[in-house]
Amino acid sequence: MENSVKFLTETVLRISGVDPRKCMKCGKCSGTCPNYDAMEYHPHQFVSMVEKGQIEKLMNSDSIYLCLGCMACVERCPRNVAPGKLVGAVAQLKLRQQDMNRKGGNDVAAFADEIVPQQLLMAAMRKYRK
Amino acid sequence: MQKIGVFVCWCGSNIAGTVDVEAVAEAMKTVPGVVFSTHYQYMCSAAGQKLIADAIHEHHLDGIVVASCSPRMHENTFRKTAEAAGLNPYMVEIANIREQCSWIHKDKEEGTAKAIVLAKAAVAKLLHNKPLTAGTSAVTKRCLVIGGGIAGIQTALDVADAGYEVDIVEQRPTIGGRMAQLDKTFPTLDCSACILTPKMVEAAQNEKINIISYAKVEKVDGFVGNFRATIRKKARCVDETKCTGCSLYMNKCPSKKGKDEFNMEMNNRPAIYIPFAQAIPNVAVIDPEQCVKLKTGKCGLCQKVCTAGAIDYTQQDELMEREYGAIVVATGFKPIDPSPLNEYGYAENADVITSLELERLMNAAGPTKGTLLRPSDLKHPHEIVFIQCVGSRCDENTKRGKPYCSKICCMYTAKHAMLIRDKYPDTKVHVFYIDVRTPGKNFDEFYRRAVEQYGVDYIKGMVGKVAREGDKLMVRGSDLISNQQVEIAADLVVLATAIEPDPSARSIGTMLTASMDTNDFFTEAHAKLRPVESPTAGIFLSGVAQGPKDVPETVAQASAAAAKVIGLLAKDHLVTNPCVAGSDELLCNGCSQCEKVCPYGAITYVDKEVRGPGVREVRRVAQVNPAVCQGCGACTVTCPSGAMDLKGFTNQQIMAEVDAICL
Amino acid sequence: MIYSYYPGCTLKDRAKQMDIYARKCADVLGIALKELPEWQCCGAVYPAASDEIAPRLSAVRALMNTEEGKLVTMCSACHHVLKRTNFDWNRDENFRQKANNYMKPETPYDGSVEVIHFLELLRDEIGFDALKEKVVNPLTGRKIGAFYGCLLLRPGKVLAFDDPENPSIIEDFIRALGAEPVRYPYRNECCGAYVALENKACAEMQVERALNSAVAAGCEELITACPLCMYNLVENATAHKLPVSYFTELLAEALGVKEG
Amino acid sequence: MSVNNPNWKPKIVAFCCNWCSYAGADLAGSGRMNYPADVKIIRVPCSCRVNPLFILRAFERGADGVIICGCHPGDCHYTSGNYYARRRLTMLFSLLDYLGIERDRTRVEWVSAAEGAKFAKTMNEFVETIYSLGENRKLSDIRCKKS
Repeated sequence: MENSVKFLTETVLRISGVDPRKCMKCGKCSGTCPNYDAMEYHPHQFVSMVEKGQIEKLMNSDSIYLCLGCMACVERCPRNVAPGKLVGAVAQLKLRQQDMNRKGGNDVAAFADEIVPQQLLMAAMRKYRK
Repeated sequence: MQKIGVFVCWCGSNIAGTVDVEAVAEAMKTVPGVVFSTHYQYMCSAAGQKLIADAIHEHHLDGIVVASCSPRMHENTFRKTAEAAGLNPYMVEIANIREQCSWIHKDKEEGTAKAIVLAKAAVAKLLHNKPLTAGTSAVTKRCLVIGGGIAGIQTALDVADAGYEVDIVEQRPTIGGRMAQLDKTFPTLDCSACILTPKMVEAAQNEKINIISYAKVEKVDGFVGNFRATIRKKARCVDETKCTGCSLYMNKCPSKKGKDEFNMEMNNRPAIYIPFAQAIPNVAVIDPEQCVKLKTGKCGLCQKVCTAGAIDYTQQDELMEREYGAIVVATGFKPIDPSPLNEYGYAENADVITSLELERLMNAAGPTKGTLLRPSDLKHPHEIVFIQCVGSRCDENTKRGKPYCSKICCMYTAKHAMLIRDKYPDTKVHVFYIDVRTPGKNFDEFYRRAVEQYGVDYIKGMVGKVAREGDKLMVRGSDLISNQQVEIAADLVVLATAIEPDPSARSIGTMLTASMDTNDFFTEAHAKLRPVESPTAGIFLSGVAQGPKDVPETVAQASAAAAKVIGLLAKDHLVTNPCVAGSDELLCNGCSQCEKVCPYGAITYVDKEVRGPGVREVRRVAQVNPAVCQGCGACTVTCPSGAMDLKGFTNQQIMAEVDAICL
Repeated sequence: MIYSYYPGCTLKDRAKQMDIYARKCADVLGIALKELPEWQCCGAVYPAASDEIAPRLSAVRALMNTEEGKLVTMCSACHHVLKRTNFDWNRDENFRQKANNYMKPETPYDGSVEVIHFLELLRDEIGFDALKEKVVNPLTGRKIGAFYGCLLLRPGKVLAFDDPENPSIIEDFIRALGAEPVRYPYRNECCGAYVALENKACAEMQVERALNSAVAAGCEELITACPLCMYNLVENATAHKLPVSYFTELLAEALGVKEG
Repeated sequence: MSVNNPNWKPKIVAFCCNWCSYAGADLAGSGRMNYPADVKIIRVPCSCRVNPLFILRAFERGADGVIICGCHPGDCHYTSGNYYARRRLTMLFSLLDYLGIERDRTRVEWVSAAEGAKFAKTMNEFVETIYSLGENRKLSDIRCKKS
């Protein structure tokens, strides 16, 4: 798979549908992000780093797995940028690289116990592996 | 055959950059009717105009086409040039090869080809032009100002000062507007009332100014110089001529549930009230929604205590018709309701307030008598968070607010922060901001004082959530400079809400046929060069009705609008637009269709002897009053017999343009 | 009234109660919930990339097999995925084409199905006033907080379920059952369930915030429409603990059909 | 969609009212918002000045598309002109449809003086539509065509 900055940036922009140029750098997304402290790169940084083409840095950060997918930043962004969609798109791009599964099917299955809801396992399957 | 001259303007590189002006001038030489064609760097310059005048003389031209910028820019310039050179000014046509050609196309070949077509269309039209003579109409020397805030007051004072009568129509019971609600003004920290109330008094005492309060304009007919307005003066149930403004009734009125609009509804008022101490007119008003007498018929206490006998429960709305030469729109603004942006919790927390509410909380005449107490428990707040840009600068697709910057928020927040730190030094003040915008005289210095002298904590970032926890408001936001998410336990949160045009503006705009932008701000005739006029002649713009402004800008614009009004009212006659409709009596079949569609009532039918080839009889035919016709052309299309036509835009002229474009 | 019904994977197992009580209540309310034949898991998460077609196919199949015009969902996540997929179907030509190419259905889905959540059915089709009439066991005196979470509300423009910043549907529901709804600021924030497996501490932090907010506002119990929230609010609660139940359980109690 | 002539460029006539749409077109220009040169604007005082005959004439003379722009409903400088235009043109368009001129070759759009971007966007869309429809042959007087 191609890995040029251009390819990665274009792919992220295409599959996320996000236009980072709309961002006015207000920081609302990072002000509202419930999991801010756990993330190495924060939602507003995803926007500016994608714009600058620093996708690989983001791909190699655990931040992409720490987004809760709650869309608070998407809903509240005053510029209709939707930073959360960028996080999701970068995570997706990472999965598409060879051998870049976060967890294998068996790892996810190991989480199964008497209480964990099926949909959480299903979600993990979707989020952590190709 | 007419002799037409074509003048192609380079407009520096504006046109010449994408249109080969030389080729256009050359191509036009072969067009039938054209006897002269040339190009020049700046046709609108003195030298350019001289070139045109000389050509008119030299080649005995009877019509000219100027291929240049939009006719909205320089049509008048070139008409005057032509007139000065002895040509009828309506024998001028403009081909718009700048705004509608060179500026939108990149390819020179394409631009040149299009410019030639546009110039040919203008020639084709011009071949059918007829010399037109403008008539005149009288000017009613009185001005209507809609809105009695600082903008309306200033315009009225200036117009009255020049000796003309002015009516101010204000929808609230008093003039004063938003400025009356402000505590202090930036960047000087003058007391707002102290500088506004003398102006209000001056307006009241000026014999040329007639204040019609608690009223609204219901209908406007007519045109520049000759407007007729219907004004509804709402029943205040108090005789303005008798009321002394004594306020004796205040404690007697049993109804106490009316919301005090002047104090942003933070406290209650009786059903009969005067909005504030310095109100003008200083006359009480009865709120029909709250008055026990008006609702049940039983009470009448205020009437009993009124020694002046001013209370009249039977008073009815009064309709008045007045004539005006000019109308000024000064309808002002209101802050948006931040409830839908409920991550700030405005809808459910009394201690999340808007900046205008804070003005009232800090004002000596406000609900807390000027002591800063938070609304929920009337305690002193010790930690206050200000949030900027609430509902401003939003992408329109988000539906989270306005796309524009509200302009005044940065400065009034600095003012609030500074005043609070000054009066209550133990109070911590934080300001979440995106950018601090201070382009104004002494503005940035003012903001820096708030930071450096008063220690206001400016945090670059936005707030994502305000959540009540016990008696604190937990404010979570980003601090982009330190790359942290911060949480502040605040006692009071103040939202710098966006401002939007007063809700009355939209219907007034429609009534006046004055165009508005998508945000309901009135559009100016030219963004740079005619900023206080509406494109609709005779309508002028004052204050925030045109766009967000602070007090000094509003006052400046209000005076500018007044200057324009005075310039209009000083004329005894106005030159009317000669491009009006006219009916060919021989063709008219007397059907009355045109009369029905005319929005101005300019068409009447008369019995008239019609003479023509083989015709001599009395017929019922349409007649257009050229002083009343505004030249829309509705009648021309509706006319089934083709008798009605519009001068300057005749069927023949437009068809000729169509042909020239399509062939 | 007959509605097509999509229970979803978790309602057949870990969140059985939500399904059982919903069916009981539907009987009382005179609604027939007709379970879709041979439905598959909705996919659990709406894909992050617009070019991911396959993860949305099972949702399209569910829509395609809906015969009643309206498809009722119970679980927040199914509601979310089905509604968004339906939205895409009606607006994204590319998605529609690719999905059709892949599935080769005899008659392609025409986009006409309306996905509604059971709460929307109660609000819009039955009406909370009418629901109130059916209550035999009013829950008087109980202070109940609604935990909306994220999937039910956002993105607001696509789901069009309620005002995403100021929702009221569950509070109105609670009021109709005779209990006192308690509004608290974190009712529309995320519970953190999606990271619960990977990073328990993060999930615990979100739960702590939500429960802290609910307790401070005076909630004595919470209800939810989401099996993920249910799991997380119970399993990852630390300092504060509150009883949490599915909204259908509360409904069944008020309608007097919880037992037996 | 028979485009025989590969060099074919559509001829598009845009009638714009003086107060809103013509000003909107000027704003698109001063904002340097591009749209194809195939569009040529004719200034009329109001959209209600557009006689159906002008549109028929345009098609007769070989136009491939005609667009009429006016003030938004309720914002007409002459109070009600755009309502008249809307009613008349609706009738005309159904007649054109009957005559075999595709419905998409004609369009009415409300563009205010502040909507430069909307003007450019509308024109871009319209030109694209006309390209996809190809050359108009209905109504056109072949004697008027340049070979």
